[in-house]
Amino acid sequence: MQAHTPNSQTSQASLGQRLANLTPQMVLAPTIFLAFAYVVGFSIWTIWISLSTSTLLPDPTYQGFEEYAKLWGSKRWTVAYQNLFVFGALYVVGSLAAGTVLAVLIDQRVKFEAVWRTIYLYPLAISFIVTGTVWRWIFHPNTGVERALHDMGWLAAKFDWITDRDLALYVVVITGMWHASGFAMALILAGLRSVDGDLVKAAQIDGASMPRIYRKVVLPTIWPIFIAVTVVLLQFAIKTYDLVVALTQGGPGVATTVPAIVVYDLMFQRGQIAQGAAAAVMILVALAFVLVPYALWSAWQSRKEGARHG
Amino acid sequence: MADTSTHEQFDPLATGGMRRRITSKGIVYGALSVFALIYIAPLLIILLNTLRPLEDIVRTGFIALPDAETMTLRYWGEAWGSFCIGGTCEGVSRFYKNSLLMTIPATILSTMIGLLNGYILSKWRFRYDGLIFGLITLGVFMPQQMTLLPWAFVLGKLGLSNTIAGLVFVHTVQGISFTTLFCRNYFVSIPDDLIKAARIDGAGFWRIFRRIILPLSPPIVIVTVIWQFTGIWNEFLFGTVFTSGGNQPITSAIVAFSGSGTGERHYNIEAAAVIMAALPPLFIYIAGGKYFVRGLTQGAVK
Amino acid sequence: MKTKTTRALRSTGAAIAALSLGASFAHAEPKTNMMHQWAQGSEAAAIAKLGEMFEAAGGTWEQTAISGHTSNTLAKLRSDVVAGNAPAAVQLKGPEIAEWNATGATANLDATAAEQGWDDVVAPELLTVMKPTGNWVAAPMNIHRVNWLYSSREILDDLGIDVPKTWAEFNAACDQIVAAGKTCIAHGAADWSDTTTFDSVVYGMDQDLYRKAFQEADLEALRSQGMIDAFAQLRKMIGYMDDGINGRSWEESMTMTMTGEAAFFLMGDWTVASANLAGFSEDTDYYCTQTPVDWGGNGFILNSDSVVFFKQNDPDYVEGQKLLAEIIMSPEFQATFNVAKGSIPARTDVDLSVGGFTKCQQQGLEDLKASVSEGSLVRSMAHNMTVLQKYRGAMMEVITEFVADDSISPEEAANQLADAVELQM
Amino acid sequence: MSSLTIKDLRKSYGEVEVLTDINLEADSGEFIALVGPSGCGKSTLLSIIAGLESVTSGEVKIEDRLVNNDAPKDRDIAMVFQSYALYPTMTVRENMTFGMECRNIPKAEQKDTVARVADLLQIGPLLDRKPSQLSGGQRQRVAMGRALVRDPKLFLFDEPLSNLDAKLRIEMRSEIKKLHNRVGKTTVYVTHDQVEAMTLASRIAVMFKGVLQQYDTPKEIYERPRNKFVAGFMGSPTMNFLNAKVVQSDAGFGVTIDGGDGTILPLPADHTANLAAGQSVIFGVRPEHFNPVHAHRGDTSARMKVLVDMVEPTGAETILMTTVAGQDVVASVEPDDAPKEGETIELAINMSKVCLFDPSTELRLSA
Repeated sequence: MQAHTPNSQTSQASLGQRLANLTPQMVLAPTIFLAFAYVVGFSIWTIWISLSTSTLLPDPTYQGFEEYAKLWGSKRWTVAYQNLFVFGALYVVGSLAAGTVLAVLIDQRVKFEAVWRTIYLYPLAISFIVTGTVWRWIFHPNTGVERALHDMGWLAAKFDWITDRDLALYVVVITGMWHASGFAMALILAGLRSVDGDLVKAAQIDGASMPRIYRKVVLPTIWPIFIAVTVVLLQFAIKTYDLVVALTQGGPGVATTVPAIVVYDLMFQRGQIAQGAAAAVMILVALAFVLVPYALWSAWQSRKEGARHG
Repeated sequence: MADTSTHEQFDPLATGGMRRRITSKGIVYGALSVFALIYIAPLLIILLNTLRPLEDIVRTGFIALPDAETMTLRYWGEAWGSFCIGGTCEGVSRFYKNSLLMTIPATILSTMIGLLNGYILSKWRFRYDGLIFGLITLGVFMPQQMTLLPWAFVLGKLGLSNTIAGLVFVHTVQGISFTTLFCRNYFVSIPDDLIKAARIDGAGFWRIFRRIILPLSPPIVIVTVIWQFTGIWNEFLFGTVFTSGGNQPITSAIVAFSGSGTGERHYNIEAAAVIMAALPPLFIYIAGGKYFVRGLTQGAVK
Repeated sequence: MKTKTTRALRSTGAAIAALSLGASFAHAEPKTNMMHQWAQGSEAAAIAKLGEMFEAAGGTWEQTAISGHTSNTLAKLRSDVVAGNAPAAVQLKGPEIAEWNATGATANLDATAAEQGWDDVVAPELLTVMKPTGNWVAAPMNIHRVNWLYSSREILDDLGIDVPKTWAEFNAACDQIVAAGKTCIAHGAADWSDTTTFDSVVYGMDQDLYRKAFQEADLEALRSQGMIDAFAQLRKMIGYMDDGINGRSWEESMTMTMTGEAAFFLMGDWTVASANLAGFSEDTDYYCTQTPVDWGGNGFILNSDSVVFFKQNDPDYVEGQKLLAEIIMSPEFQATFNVAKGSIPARTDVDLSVGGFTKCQQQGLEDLKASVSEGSLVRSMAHNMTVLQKYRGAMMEVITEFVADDSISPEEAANQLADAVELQM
Repeated sequence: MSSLTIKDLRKSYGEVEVLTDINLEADSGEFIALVGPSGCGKSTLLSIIAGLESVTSGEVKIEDRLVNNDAPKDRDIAMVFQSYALYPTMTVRENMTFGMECRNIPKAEQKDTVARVADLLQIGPLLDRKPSQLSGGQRQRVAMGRALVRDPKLFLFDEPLSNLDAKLRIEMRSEIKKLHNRVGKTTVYVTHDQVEAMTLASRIAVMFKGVLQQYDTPKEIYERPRNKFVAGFMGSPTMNFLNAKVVQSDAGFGVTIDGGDGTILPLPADHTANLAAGQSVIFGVRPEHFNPVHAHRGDTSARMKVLVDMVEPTGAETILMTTVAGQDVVASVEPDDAPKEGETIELAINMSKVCLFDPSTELRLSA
């Protein structure tokens, strides 16, 4: 009876309806185009240039993997690449550790919490150039702490890490930590505040000491925050350039050189654009070392999540 | 259960009611103070050196208190108005405007685009949306040095070389990665039911954005604005390479201090200039720090 | 009076331009935008002078001073060329002039040069650099001497030491100075300053080796016993430096010598300008002499700043290039600029006895002439006047690593030097 | 006229089919409940009716108009969400007028409508508050109010009461019923609570694994479930299922419990169609259809000896957890009739209410 009511509507949606359905995609399209051009386009361009004969100016003539061989034959680059991993690891772990300590301290219901928080967070607002410059002043034996101690009469005082090729990288790490640990602190503190109070009460009833409760109960529950901070900090670590330039200029020797400096130098100072591009590609590869496991992990995580709910 | 609603404001910074105490408050405050000293020291050192005559700095290094007799605010004035940078002796004041003209539009644009993208990618699912999101996010990690030449080419084609508009464009595109990441992760926590309800109520794409999403966005807007503003303000490489002369942002002027220029270094004036250049982001952090952290935990940590 | 000459020159130049480029360009207003890296101090002042002269001659002057590292300047230059708006005038030097010339992006200055007779007045050793393929593409602004040794008068007088003339004397002096509890060599380690010192060492020990190794990038020379000896001397000299060399700027090192904290300072003649500006004076605070040479005679390691002109479409800027080239090459500018910068003019016909040139500068010119006649003149590797940047960069890496790392032996260093260059071939 | 028609509806996400061949229709003014355990597809079906999800194949018609490709706003529907989905940044009033605003309804009319609905729901004093300032029950009312102002063709409810506490839930349940009686709009109501479905609906659609199991009046569904799933899902405590065999004796057909003492439980004559002696069946008895023999209530001709493991008084009734021949049996009895734990008692079964199911197809056997 009702089965074949004449219907003005066809099974096709009207044009206006279809356009309305496409609005999100259409609004997103320009951004996608830009992001695609920026991320994919620029990356492909760089990869291509790294395989080309480019020197002073980009030149698309194909050459092959020669520039990669040359790059990996240079000591400076191997040191820089190694530094990226050492610095990245220490910087991230150090900032997280310092941030955790600060967050736990502030979490003790201290007075003037906002003041403490601001003090620890403000370095994030300071540019890397300024950060590096000031810490160079502080670390350098002739102008900084060592000089001040000498002037105070303690002539045996020695604080010359920045001029010691074995320790200079740690100066970069410390400076980086100064810049970033407040950021870690802020996020971890917020995480601590979101932890269910019953959890702590339960642990207290179980007779656990406060440090133990933090270590075993509270901090493990906020691990997603640690992941998020790690990703943001890694991004800083991989792109580190200005900090090192201002702090040590990559020295002593090449001890604190990082890949971004090599890329810039090769591409611009030395007119070896192809080799510089090869170095940039290697940075992308380093990035993949970090991001691919992370992506796989989160995909696995969301599948697990999906399985649980579905 | 009935009273916990998804849209209740969660304030991670409100002091929780739980009792956590490390035995001695003394230890806590002691440790906090030691850390605070380390964090404050660099700023203090720059600040004090702005007051010291050059001879004083050269004689005793950077870590020393200003001498009461010789300390002066003169260098602030010089840094602002008469110090020679890049061959023009007008101090940093003339670069301030450029930095503002670059930072403010780029911050606003990238934030607005990020809000839209985040809204679409979290609330209007379609094929490959995850892939697109991943792609946009990858932009966060692109080393700047690598993008210089392609950008130069693009800016040249667009006729934006050597213009502040060009810098705004570059910073906006680069910023989209961050703002989209932040906003999308934040909007994911807004219940989909709200969007469904609005669609049934007859609201379309734009009306939902304007009436439902935007009013819920202030926490994440604060995050992206702070993040973008400080990031763009403090960036120097693009400023140096893509603009020239009187169009350069303030960081490009400041950056000379780290390089090996020739001639005498006016550390005191440079220190004053550095502080001036750092003031806007510092102010933004101090004023918005609380909201920054709050928004960040709601947005980035997902 | 000078202005009048310049004006006259300019109008002639404009007339020629009008003839060669067609009448429509006759009303071109000369404009220029010069890109350089002299953002501060005496150099910035010297460039400002150029701007004043350009404007006085009726041009519209703009400058882009890129602070900090040379790479920033070069990054900007490359970006601008890639973006399709090459700058009108850029401070560039050495082999890069030839490289950029080879890209076809540079403008030809032959007409202006011919009119002004540049070939007759420019120091001959600069000609190959400024005319890489026989055409003028760059205007030289000055000649820097890299191999200067500044000695603290206070220390030398106190200890009764004469300024050393050979490396053996130098080492002996250092031993004495160190024994007296002073720092012998003031130094701020950085790749370019380490290499500047090494330039003088290699050159002073064996000038032929210098030419082969640093001007021709000859691998055998780089690996030779002479190079090993030079590294050994450098190692010895590092021992004469204090512990604070890393992260110290060259100005700080200079001050150490000027104030009697350290005895010697090896650096180019820009030191003169900075030292005088800082209130130190020749013969009172410091002596300037050439760095030690073991082969007797006068040595001169040359460095020259020059301006390269890139092809422009806007007739105003084309016109501006001609005007700027004229002014740069004018005796007046050469004198003013070089007084400020501590160097000597690229024109050989400027009288250094007037106009504020210092004794060191006058000495420099004399030494230059002597060096030319003795055939000992070389160009500086450290300051990018000889080999391509890629070889120079590779060499600098090895040299600065050698300075920073005590464990590298001179033999290893010489081998690494050759390997690093070979890798880039 | 049918107000909602769903014909041969399928929905799949890629490979996964979440709704299979759904056929359903609602007459004008009817109250349809969609029930089923979570993941059964009932919410997806509701979303499809609302237009929030697309159709893979089949037809959705509202008042005989095909709406497969219509946007939600063009379907003239209103929906109440489980989470209420109140716009957090708007006041209650704005929440209610938002839909009218989207439809460009004049301000004056909006105002009147809000006043009328607020009156109806007694939320007048709340109009200027934000949702975060409301209690759960108040939010629920506002959510309904937002749907009511629209005067749509179809009301959709998606588990609207599940976020309320037990007492409030019962209150609101009867309120919804009253409201529906007054407004008389066709309503589709999704719930996983079979009591809500029973009390509210004129017809119930029981769903499981994307398939519509049975669509009928509450009484039919309860008394004559089509299969074991429906029988088990509707009713609390749930129906007992005992493995049994059909036996035939002089008195007609009966069943014996597997592993039991062989007592024959005689089946009423109208339950015996399609049965064969020796056939394995699942013997279904609702808990309330047991009575302790010692209480002497009603017919006690069919009896079963059980061991009482546990006694759970709930006040109005007492639940007995018992076992017979290793199979669990739950009985609901009058509190006064309750035995002690550990006792063995005899339960009488109201055989006219029992159901038999085929063990393999799980379909109900007798008509």
